[in-house]
Amino acid sequence: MTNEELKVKLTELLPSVTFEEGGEWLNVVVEPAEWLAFAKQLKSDEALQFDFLFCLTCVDWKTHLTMVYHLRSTKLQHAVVVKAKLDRTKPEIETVSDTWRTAEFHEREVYEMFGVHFLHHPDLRLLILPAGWEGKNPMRKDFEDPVNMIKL
Amino acid sequence: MFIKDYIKDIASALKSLATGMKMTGYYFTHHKEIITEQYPDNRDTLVLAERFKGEVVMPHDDNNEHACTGCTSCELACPNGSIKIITKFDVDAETGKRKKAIDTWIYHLDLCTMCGLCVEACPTNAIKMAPTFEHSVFDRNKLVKKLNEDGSKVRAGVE
Amino acid sequence: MWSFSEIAKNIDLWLNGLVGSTWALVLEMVIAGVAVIGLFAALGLVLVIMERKVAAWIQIRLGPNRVGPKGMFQSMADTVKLLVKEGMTPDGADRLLFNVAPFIAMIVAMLLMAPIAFAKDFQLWDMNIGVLYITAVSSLSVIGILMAGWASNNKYSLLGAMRSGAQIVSYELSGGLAILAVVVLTGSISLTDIIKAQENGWWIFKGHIPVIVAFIIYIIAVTAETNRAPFDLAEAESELTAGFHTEYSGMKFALFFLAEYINVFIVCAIGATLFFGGWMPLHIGNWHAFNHIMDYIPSSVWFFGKTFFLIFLIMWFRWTFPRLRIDQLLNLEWKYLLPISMINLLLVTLIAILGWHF
Amino acid sequence: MYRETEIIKDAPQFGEPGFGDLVINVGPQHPATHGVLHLIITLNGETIKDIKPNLGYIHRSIEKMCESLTYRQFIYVTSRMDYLSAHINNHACALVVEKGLQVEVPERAQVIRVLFDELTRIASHELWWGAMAMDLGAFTPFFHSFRERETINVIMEETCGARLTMNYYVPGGVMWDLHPDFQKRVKEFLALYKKKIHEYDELVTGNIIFQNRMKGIGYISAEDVISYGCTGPVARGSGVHSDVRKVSPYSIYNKLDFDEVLETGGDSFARYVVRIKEMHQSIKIIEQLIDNIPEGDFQAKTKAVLKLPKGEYYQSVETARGELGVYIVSEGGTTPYRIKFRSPGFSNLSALNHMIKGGKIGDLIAAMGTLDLVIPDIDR
Amino acid sequence: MGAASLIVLIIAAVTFSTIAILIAKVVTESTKNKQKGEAIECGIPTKGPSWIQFNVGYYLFALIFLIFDVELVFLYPWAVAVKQTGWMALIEIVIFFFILFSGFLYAHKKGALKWV
Repeated sequence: MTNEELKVKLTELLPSVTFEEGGEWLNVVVEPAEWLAFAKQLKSDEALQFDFLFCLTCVDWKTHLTMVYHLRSTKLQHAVVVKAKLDRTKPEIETVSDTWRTAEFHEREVYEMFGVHFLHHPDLRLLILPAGWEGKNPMRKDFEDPVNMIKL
Repeated sequence: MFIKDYIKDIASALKSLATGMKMTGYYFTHHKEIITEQYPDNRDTLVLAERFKGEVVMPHDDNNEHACTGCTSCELACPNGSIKIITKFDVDAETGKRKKAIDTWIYHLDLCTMCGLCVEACPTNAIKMAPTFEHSVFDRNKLVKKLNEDGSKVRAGVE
Repeated sequence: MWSFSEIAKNIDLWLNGLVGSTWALVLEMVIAGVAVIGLFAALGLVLVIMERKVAAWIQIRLGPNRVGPKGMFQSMADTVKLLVKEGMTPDGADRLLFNVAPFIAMIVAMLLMAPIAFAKDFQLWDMNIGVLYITAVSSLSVIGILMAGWASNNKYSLLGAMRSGAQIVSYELSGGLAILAVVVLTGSISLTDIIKAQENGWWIFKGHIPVIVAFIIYIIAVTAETNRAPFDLAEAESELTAGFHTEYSGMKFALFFLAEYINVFIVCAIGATLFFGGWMPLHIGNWHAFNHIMDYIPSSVWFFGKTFFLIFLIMWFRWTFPRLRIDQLLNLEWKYLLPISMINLLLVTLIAILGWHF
Repeated sequence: MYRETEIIKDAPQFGEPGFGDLVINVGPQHPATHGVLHLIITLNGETIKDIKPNLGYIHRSIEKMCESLTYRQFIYVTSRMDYLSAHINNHACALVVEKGLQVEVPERAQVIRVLFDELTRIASHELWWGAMAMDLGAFTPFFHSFRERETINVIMEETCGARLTMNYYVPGGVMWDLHPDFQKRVKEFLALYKKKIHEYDELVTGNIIFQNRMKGIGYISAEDVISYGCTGPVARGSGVHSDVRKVSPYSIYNKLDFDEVLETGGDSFARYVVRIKEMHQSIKIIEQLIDNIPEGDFQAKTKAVLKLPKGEYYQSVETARGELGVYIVSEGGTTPYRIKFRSPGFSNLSALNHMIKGGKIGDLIAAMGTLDLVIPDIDR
Repeated sequence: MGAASLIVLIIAAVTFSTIAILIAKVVTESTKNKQKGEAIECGIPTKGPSWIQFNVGYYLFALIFLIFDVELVFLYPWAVAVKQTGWMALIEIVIFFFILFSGFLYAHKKGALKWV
């Protein structure tokens, strides 16, 4: 499907989505509360079949956080980028780890790096950082590392 | 035929094992195939590629002159801050103008990742990568080097 | 002609003349003990350097080449290194068993030396049940490993010990049945008789295909029994770091290491005795001239030559094959080697009864 | 009286859940993890009940570092991620910067890049082959594979000036022109490779022990591969069409004649075969290009200071381990605002538990070998 | 030298090992700290006891081995006497192996030889 067709289709699925310009793929912005249901539809819908979550990350915009999901269909070869704006002080979003299993690890990474809480995640623990890092989120823009080699 | 398959299995298994042993046996008896180098012994004959990025050096000519003007573009290009250039102001004897010049070119070999961006960035080709690799020392401070030699100055004609 | 038995006899005579017969016996015992310790140490040194060189040449590299000419004294340097390393005992370990285990491994390896004929008329104890003795004592080696693994209080060691327990006892069977093939042909379980029976040709040549099959089974079984790759599951470097001797360091580790190599030597010596005639030179039927020339080579050279050939074979296996998995290892024994060796034994019996062997 | 009995009392008794379970740490200092991966394994006898990976022992926060590096500098940090395919990582970064700047890369540079990418792929698979055989207990293949790999390293050293972290690609092309001996050396390598390739089959592939260790081990179905986000040989071993060079071709891959290797076994052996065949495909690509390197510039003219226009850029390439994606959010400055590396090893590792559960320790080692994990790639 | 050689060998083994360990003790410096005493588990402190009731899989083989090994011992006298006994020995051993083998097949069918 081309981006235009996707736009029509996605609006059909969820009327509240908005679209963002930029990038080669279609950027869809959804409300965090609607995300889980929308994700399930994205995967199961016959015309969409986004079965491959190839990138899951978060961007800290200083005022808010944005979850970014890159989805591709291995059968239909089209891709879409789904974004969800989160509150910076209490970021929470539903997990999609049972829809796309790869999200389990990626969400754990985002959890420790950005402090986003994934609701109903099966095993939300620190994956990369050592114990005792809870609460400090290194990838946020305001995080200062006391030992910074580069600044000498 | 259970028994037939059984024997066939054993025969093919033994054959596959024998093939492997034949190959290792070949190498056991053919010492000409040995490819290892005896490193400290072959130091004299060891040839490194001329592009090998071992460390940053600043070539000086016979008059103890180099081509570095102290423009700090290498310092800016370095991704991890392993170059530090301290500049001073030279007073030109003839015109009396104050001119920015290089004082010390400090190179942190311990931080360098040998990416070669500083050499790329240098407008006067004052620095280059040298094909050396035996950098190990007991004292980490020895890896912080001053590249411009004492009393050296900028080669005439380099701006 | 120069031979070990002559030397032994002369020493015996000289000692008997010098001191009384009782003291002579005691002194002889001391000499024997020292000689065996010397052999032990020498074998350890030689086998380690041999293994490293074989590995290196197979892996297209030079191997140790710094200590001594062509690196031949490398194993001495290794010994010194192991000697000056600190031997540690983990806090949680069962100290008694932990310290006793290397001794058990050494004693078992040492005891197996008794019936081996190193040269013509030169063996410590010419017992009439040599083969039975060997099968009996060699199965003790698993106790040392189990002890070490259990006492370490380390999970890797425990797994390694358990694996070797299942493995060694299993391969005991087909190894024993392979040995029986030669016993059936000879009609005796005395090693001296077995060697004597090979005067006009070694069993591997005389006994048709069944003996060759028995030899292959024997060599597979002993590779497994001595925990050598591809059956080194008790150590399994990439799985259990170092298996049952993970916690051992310094000299206690060295003793396990030494015992392993001595065990390899012994099983190869027994293999050489059973299938290749031990010290017996290569004799072919009644080619008297040829046999006579062969007799000029000292018997100890024959013995060590054959043994080291078999050791090389085992090393060759190690550096060629990947490791088996535990269930495959046991499958190999119980589904392939055991039934085959049982049928093979029947065939050997048939040959022995019909007198088809040469 | 006996300490053992006291301790055993604390352990779960017969009938209780967890009876006979051992919790074992494999890693961070373990011969089979090839680096500092830490797996917490629950074992019952030899059977694996659960695997919990614990990462971060070599985490350098490359993504955060890149936020303070310019677009010329950040490329070379990625050499240290998946150090075995350093060139391909650099390629991804160069491509994404070029996409943002809309620079046309000269054809010579593109050919040089593809040549080095494929050489890197062979070198990486070469090392994987040796290391995997070593995991299975055969030490010799490691040294044999290094013989061929060494030849590639010499080629790299001559042209790029380094053997592992080459730092050769720049936005707009490559840093220097090829070394004059390059073509000769590559042809020598091809000749050596053709002469020695049969040894791989003799020593490992055909070996009965090896086949038994690999076949049917670590099975993962095509659906699970997609769900777990596995890419590269892991996905292709289960028959999933996932080669980025074919799915969304970059550089000059759409003009080249090569096949995507697909196996349907889904087990360790299928992944093994995929990688072996991929080496042949890489050889095929190199053979096509080595005599047809076009003349011209090796670098496009770019500004001294690169500034990516505001927006989001994503580029994925096929490394030796799978799909590496570089996602850049630019605010228009000289440094990326946010950068994310979608590394293949991270997703592949997440499927490990699914693959191995119920297997034995030996299976874990075999399957981990065929996942070809490079820990800095997972940790970043 | 006879049976005395066994005692000599045992003494030799014990002396050799003891001397080696003693020399090592004398020439090495030993320091003790808490980490040194920990069990080696890839650098991570071990969790849970390692002395537990272990999976039965390993022991099953030991049990079956025990049966077979006893039979193996019975075979030794038979093997020595084969040549004198002649055909009777073969017939006898075929019967013996038949019984043993059916036992083996039974164990196999029951899954005792399958790894658990």
